[in-house]
Amino acid sequence: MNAAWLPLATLATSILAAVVIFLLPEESRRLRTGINLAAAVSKIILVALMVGRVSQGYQDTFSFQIVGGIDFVLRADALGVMFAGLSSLLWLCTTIYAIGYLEGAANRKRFFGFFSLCVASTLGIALAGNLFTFLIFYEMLTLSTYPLVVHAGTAKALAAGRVYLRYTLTGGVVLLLGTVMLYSLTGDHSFASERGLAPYLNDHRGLLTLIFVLLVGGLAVKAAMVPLHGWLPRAMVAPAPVSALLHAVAVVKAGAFGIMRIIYDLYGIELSVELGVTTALAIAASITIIYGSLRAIAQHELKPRLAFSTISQVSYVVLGVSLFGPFGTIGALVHLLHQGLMKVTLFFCAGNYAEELGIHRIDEMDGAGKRMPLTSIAFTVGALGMIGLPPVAGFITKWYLGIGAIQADMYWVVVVLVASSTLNALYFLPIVHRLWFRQGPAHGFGEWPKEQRLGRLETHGWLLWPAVFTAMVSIGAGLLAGLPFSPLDWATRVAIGEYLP
Amino acid sequence: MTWRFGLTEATFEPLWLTHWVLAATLALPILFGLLGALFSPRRTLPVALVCVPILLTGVLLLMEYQQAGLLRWQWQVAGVTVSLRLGGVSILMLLVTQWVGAAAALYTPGHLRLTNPGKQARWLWPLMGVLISALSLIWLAADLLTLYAALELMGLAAVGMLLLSGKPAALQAGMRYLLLALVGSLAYLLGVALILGYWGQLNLQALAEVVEPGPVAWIAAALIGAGLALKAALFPLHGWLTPVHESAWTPVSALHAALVVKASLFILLMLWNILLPSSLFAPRFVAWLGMLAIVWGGLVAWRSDSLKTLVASSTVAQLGYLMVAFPLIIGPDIPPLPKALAWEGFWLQLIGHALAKAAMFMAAGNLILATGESSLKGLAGTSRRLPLSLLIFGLASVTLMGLPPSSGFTAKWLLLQAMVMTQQWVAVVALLMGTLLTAAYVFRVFRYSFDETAPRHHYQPLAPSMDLVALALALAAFALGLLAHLPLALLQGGGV
Amino acid sequence: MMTLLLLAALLWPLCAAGNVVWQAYQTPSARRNYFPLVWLTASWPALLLAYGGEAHWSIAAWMLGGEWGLNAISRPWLAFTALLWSVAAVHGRGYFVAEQAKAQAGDQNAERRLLRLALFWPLTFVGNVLLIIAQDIASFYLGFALMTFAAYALVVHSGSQQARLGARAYLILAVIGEGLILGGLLWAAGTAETFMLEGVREGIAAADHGAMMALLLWLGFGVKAGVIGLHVWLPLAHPVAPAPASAVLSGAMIKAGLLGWLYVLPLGAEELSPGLTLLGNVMLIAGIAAAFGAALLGVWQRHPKAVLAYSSISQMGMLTAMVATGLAAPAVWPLLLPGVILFAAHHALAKGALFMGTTISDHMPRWPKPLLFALIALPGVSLTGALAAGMISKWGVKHALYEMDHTYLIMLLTWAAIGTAALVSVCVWRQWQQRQQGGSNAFQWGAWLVALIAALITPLWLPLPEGSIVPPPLTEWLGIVWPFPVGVLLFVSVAYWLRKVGGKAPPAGDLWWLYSPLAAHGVKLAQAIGTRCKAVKGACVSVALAVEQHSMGQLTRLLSSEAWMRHHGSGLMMAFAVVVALLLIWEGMR
Amino acid sequence: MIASFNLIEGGLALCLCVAALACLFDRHLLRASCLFVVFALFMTLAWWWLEAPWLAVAELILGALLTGASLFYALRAYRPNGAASSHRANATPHYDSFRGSWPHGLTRALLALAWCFMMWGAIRFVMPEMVYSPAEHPLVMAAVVIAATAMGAFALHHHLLRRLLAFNILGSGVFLLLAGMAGTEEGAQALISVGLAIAWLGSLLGALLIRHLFLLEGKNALSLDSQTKEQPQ
Repeated sequence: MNAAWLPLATLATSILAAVVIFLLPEESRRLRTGINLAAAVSKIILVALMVGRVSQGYQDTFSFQIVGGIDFVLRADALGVMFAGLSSLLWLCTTIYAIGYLEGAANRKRFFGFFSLCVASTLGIALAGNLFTFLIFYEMLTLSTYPLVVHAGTAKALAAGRVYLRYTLTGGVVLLLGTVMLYSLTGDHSFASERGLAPYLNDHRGLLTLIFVLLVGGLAVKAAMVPLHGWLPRAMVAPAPVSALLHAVAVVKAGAFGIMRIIYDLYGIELSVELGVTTALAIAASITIIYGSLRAIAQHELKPRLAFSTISQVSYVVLGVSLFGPFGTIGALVHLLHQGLMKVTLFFCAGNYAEELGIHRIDEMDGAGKRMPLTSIAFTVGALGMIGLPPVAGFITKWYLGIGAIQADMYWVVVVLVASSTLNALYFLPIVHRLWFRQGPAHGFGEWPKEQRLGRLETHGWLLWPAVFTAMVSIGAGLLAGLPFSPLDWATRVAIGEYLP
Repeated sequence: MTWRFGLTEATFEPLWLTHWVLAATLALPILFGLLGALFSPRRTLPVALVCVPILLTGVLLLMEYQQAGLLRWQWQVAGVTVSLRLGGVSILMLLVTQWVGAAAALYTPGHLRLTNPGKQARWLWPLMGVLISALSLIWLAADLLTLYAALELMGLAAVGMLLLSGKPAALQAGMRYLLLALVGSLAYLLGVALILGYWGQLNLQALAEVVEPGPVAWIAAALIGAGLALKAALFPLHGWLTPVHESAWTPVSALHAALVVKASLFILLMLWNILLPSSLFAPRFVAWLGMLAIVWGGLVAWRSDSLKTLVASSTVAQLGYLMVAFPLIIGPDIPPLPKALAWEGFWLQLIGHALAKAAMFMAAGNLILATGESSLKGLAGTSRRLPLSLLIFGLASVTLMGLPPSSGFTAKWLLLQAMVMTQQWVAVVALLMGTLLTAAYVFRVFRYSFDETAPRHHYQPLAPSMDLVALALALAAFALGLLAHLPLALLQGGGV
Repeated sequence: MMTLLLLAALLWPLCAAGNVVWQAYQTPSARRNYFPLVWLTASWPALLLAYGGEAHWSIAAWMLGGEWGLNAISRPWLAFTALLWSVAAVHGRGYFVAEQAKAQAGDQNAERRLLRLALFWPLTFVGNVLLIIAQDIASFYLGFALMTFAAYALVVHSGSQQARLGARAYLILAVIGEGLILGGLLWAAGTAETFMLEGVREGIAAADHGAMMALLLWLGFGVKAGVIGLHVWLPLAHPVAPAPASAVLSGAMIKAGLLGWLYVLPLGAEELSPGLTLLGNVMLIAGIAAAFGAALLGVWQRHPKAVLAYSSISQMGMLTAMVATGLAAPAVWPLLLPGVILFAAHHALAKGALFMGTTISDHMPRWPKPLLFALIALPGVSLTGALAAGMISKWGVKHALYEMDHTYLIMLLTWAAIGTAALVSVCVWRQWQQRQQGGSNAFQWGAWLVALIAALITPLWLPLPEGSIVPPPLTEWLGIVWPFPVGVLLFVSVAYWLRKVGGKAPPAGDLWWLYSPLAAHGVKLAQAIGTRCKAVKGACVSVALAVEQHSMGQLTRLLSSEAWMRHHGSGLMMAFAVVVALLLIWEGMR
Repeated sequence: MIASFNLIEGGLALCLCVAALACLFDRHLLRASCLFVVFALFMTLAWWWLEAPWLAVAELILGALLTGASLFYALRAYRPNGAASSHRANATPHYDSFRGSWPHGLTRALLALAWCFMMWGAIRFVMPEMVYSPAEHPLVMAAVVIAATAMGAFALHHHLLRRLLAFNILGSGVFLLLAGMAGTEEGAQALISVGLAIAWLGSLLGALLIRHLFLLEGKNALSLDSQTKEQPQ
């Protein structure tokens, strides 16, 4: 039984939401909010349905032919549903947050319209059943995020948007080339295909490697791997919910997820190891991890520091992918989710500080824990998770990655992990320290840069609760990782499917 | 290869109804154009009503084609044989012509109402009618004489339309266009003279059977190629294109960029296909020029400050994509699969570009009309005030950039696949460069439009039909990306 | 029942922490009691749990699969840890009376400090309990990390310059330690594919690189346990922390490092690889060096708590040496283990009592001074092994070593006790010098007395397996007792001599003053490299910008040929035709 | 008989060539226009000679009369007492004083030569007999020369009217070539008729435009400077 409508409906939810939002006038705030939330909730329900179907062993597929030999395929497989689940969950949180964040701002219609499109693209990426479909949504994502990045319309934002496009479009073009070459070599190749590309190994070894480099090179731009990361810190001028979404689910994750698809579902992990590309990828990821952390230490503003942290963290996923063995895979998969949760928390909090107190620089954060305790707790949870301390979800990831590295006989990766954890501690602990242990305006020393009283609580409820929720989920994902349908459990399920077909 | 152009024997004779439909297809646009000159409609509704029968003829022909396959007509008029045929390409391009033409016509009343151009505006209608008829004839014509006549008719109508705005710049550009177009047709005629003198055949199908490679074929091909390349604004001969669009009316620009230059290109492709069945270098030469065109057009568009120049220069680059496909379609020793892919890619790119460019011109026209400024800087803040026009511009530019899921993407995909299969890496690079350059100039527009720092106060409100028509075109170009097999299926059915 | 107790042991401290937050928002600061009954009793369920007998729990949903248990090691450990925490909490209530009064009077700073301490105290305790009962890696690591990082708040409590320095030293070393532990655990667990501590133990014994893993883990836990070289935070943090915090730091928390060793090192395993044996010897030397070195440095300290910190290092050095025998001479280990536990427990309580004692001399109750100072010195005397529990614990270790004929070790340990005696003497002497009257409080000295008594009678209450405690035979007494008088005599003579000669004492934290300039240099170097990189990058960017500008100019010039093409359209067309014709002819003629 | 025929044909060809060349390279516009009418009349004769009376009539009406009229109509704009004379008071109205650079002229000449050779090369194959006796078809030869020269002149000149003239002569040359090679069968006649009509329409439109341009802008050539404003900054 094939419920083809399910992936299609899931995708259509957010596209429809985008269309309706574009059609609504700018002023109808309530209706737009309602549609946003309804679409987000219904998408979560649909994804939950898909999760149920997948766990029963179905793979719902929707496909039609575009031209001869090229199909448009949406398929709900375990890996895709995992990413879809993350994006739909965080979409809800981010939508709520964005509604609060943009209260009274201009151009909300455009913002929410493209926001929905952005999520639709992410979902399409998650559910894409072959490389062609993936490419479609991958590029759609680039386009739909551009208006979000330049939303503020300032010169800085516009410049950032230009840089963003330069990087991502070039990456997209390289990806396109790789895809076309692959199609020319092998024809339409579904992600669900069992046989991988191994039959082509003997005759086309060099070509396969070249295609791999092109594909992963194109994806690495979005995954912000060094030296293709330049757009990410600049894109920080976007509004906080956008940064949160870009960093947690949409853009960087799309790149990382794409690399996963390439290695697991297209080439097959054995073939990738055989080609020797995984080692190169692991080295690149390690360089990114260390470089990102080092650069993060040098930042004096909160959002750029988080941005470099993202650069570092997303490469954990890539690192995990490049480790041969189930543990590395589980680590990569689970980090995809965990990093999303934690990073989104951190960005929500950063946005809260900026909105409520006008804090942008780290040295302005002294004693903010007293003024905004819940936000600060959420931030602390996210920061500790990034360091990889238990019980936050980051620990689980780091653990699996480390074990995966050991099993793949790449001991140096453990060194990288430990070094990265230490570096993470070096740049996150000072912030936490400032929040809780320094005395600042809340204790009567000095003043906040630009304080607003946005709500009855420490800040506007729409801003506060998403951050608290994601922080709680981050802890929950770590503390109760053994529960069924937890990120770890689902990642294990996917990995088992990968290694024991 | 000639079967792809429908130059083969037909299985069925056309029914009597089909004759009438054909006649209506060719005559109705002129007729309605004259009516338009008489009544000069100020509203969209009558125009829409008039468009319906024309579109209906196209649909009827399509149905006929799908039932009977290739259709041929041949008449003797005073000793001269006129032959037409309705093949896959013909019907496809006919439909595109009619629909884009209808869109331009629907756009026109709103545009005229807002711009108030004066008396000469009424001449737009008959010229448009003639243009559509001539174009339809070009797609259908199967002999060199008809082609020549239709080509000339189209050229003159196009010049006339472009001149209508009456500005000095328009006159000057129009003059250049006129002279070059006339000379171009004479070069074409010179080639035809050689063909006629050597083989004594004007009928394309008969010609295809007797043609053999030799100096006459080569020189004729060179002359025809040069003339048509000038008319089609292929790369080094494209100079007249931008100024023409700079000052023309929006619907005229839309029609011109979407269809007129394509018609010359179509003839060029078809005749070279017949004359040079096994030549390698000439198509390669065109392909190299095409690569240059992609880069050059992109650069010019990128550095231009005026919105219309940008859009017009982008046509040069987009034609480059079509030129690059030449060696794949014409050249010898191309395996069937890449050939078929390139063929499909060529037409999809052509159609996609026609739709998207028309939409883009309309969107650009709307923006210019609303802001009252034609420079890019004048767009500051439009993202807030004119989101719909900008969205249309964006949708159209997605197609031009060749980003998914637009028809431009699918076309580019097909072309790329064909090129990769035949190892034409330079062309691949040029195509990809084209994407980036297109993105560069398109997003320059957006960068200005997203600028919130420059507040503006007065915007001219637009007629809803203007945006809706453009939106429909842009969406069509967009949707063809995923529904590409619908038009491409027509191509494959062409009288195999 | 045990499960309920377990839940209570973990949740009750959390309730206490929650209560603190709740009070902070509910009760006005003037009436706020930072140390209510809930807070004081936070550690009691855990204490009860330790006496509930052995037990085992598995919780599949917990992180990577929770395995918790109370066994021969963790039960006594939990017992003495919880006891020390309970006593220290009560002591703290007395200790902080003055500060609380200040807070209630409206001192914002005091209020903030107390709130922080009251909040983090139970959290630290939860971490401590969790790491003791955990049998799986994740829970253990969680407990360890929670304890480590929450304790930062305890160290930094006073907020003074020194406190911040001490806290920073603590935190930096803790982070390094966490990194080392993580690396070691990952390596070992990855090789053995296990989530359990036991698996790690077996894995290290079996793995090829077992010695390296063990080294990482040894050093990682060694940060907490004050292994020589990594001990520098102890003398910096202890003097500045409030006395009850020092007590738990020194008594319970540094023991967590020891426990870590016991859990993960393959102590007493058969057929250890040569690498592990070598590591055991290194540990042994390091331990002995710490035992002596700390004593030598400690006697110079002015602050009694610093002296005690060095004493802790010294004591932990001895324990390190004992643990090392588990690797160097695995056969001894089964006999030695109960002795080690007893030693640790005794040291915990005794050190706790000594630290609390430092506050007693600061706020002397109106007791006869000789009695008071005798009591203050008593746990120290016990530590040297001269009486009561100290003697028994010493013997517990010694007789195990005797059985296996490790006479050198015994000798060294005995000599180290001289150092202990000297340190205790210095401490008491310093306290005598710095004694102050008044401000005494029943909670304060009551808790102190309880700790003192508990220290003296450790073997009686410690839930060790039957028969593992052997009272020393009378013949051996002298051999155990003699270091104490010798140490005191040594101290007296040296002190007398020193008073004549004079001289400068080495600063507390010894090696820290070597590390920090080095680190500062390193940071400076890194910054210099960073600046250099930035400069290079800036140069690259400016060059790129210049190139871009130049090429843009070129481009503009190039694009002007567009006008040329426009103007020469017809000529170009002619050329086009000629070129195509020539191409075709050339091709055709070939 | 044949020789006399050839003589007449040769003379006609010579006259055509001379008229065409004179028309193309005469800088005096009025005279050039007159020369064009003369050329058109010769063309009429040529059509008559080639036994295509209909074409002769068409040429007479469309080519000589109507096109000539259009040209003179355009020329009237340059009349000294015209409304626009103030724009270019210093310029001789009926005289094209524009001097191109010599490389410009040289390249055009070379290109025209190349076209000449190209057409000649093709004709060698279309009419193999001409290889042996080139003088057999003097009209065809004249047509080649005229067409190539006119093409070169079209590319060479700047003055719009002269370009229009060049285009017309080019057209005639092409038609002549067509007729010479393909004979005057119906297809060729149809092509030529269409071409004549179009040429006249084009000339008319061109003449109108020339007038307008001159009256509006005072321009009689397509200038380069109008493009500079499209260049960035």
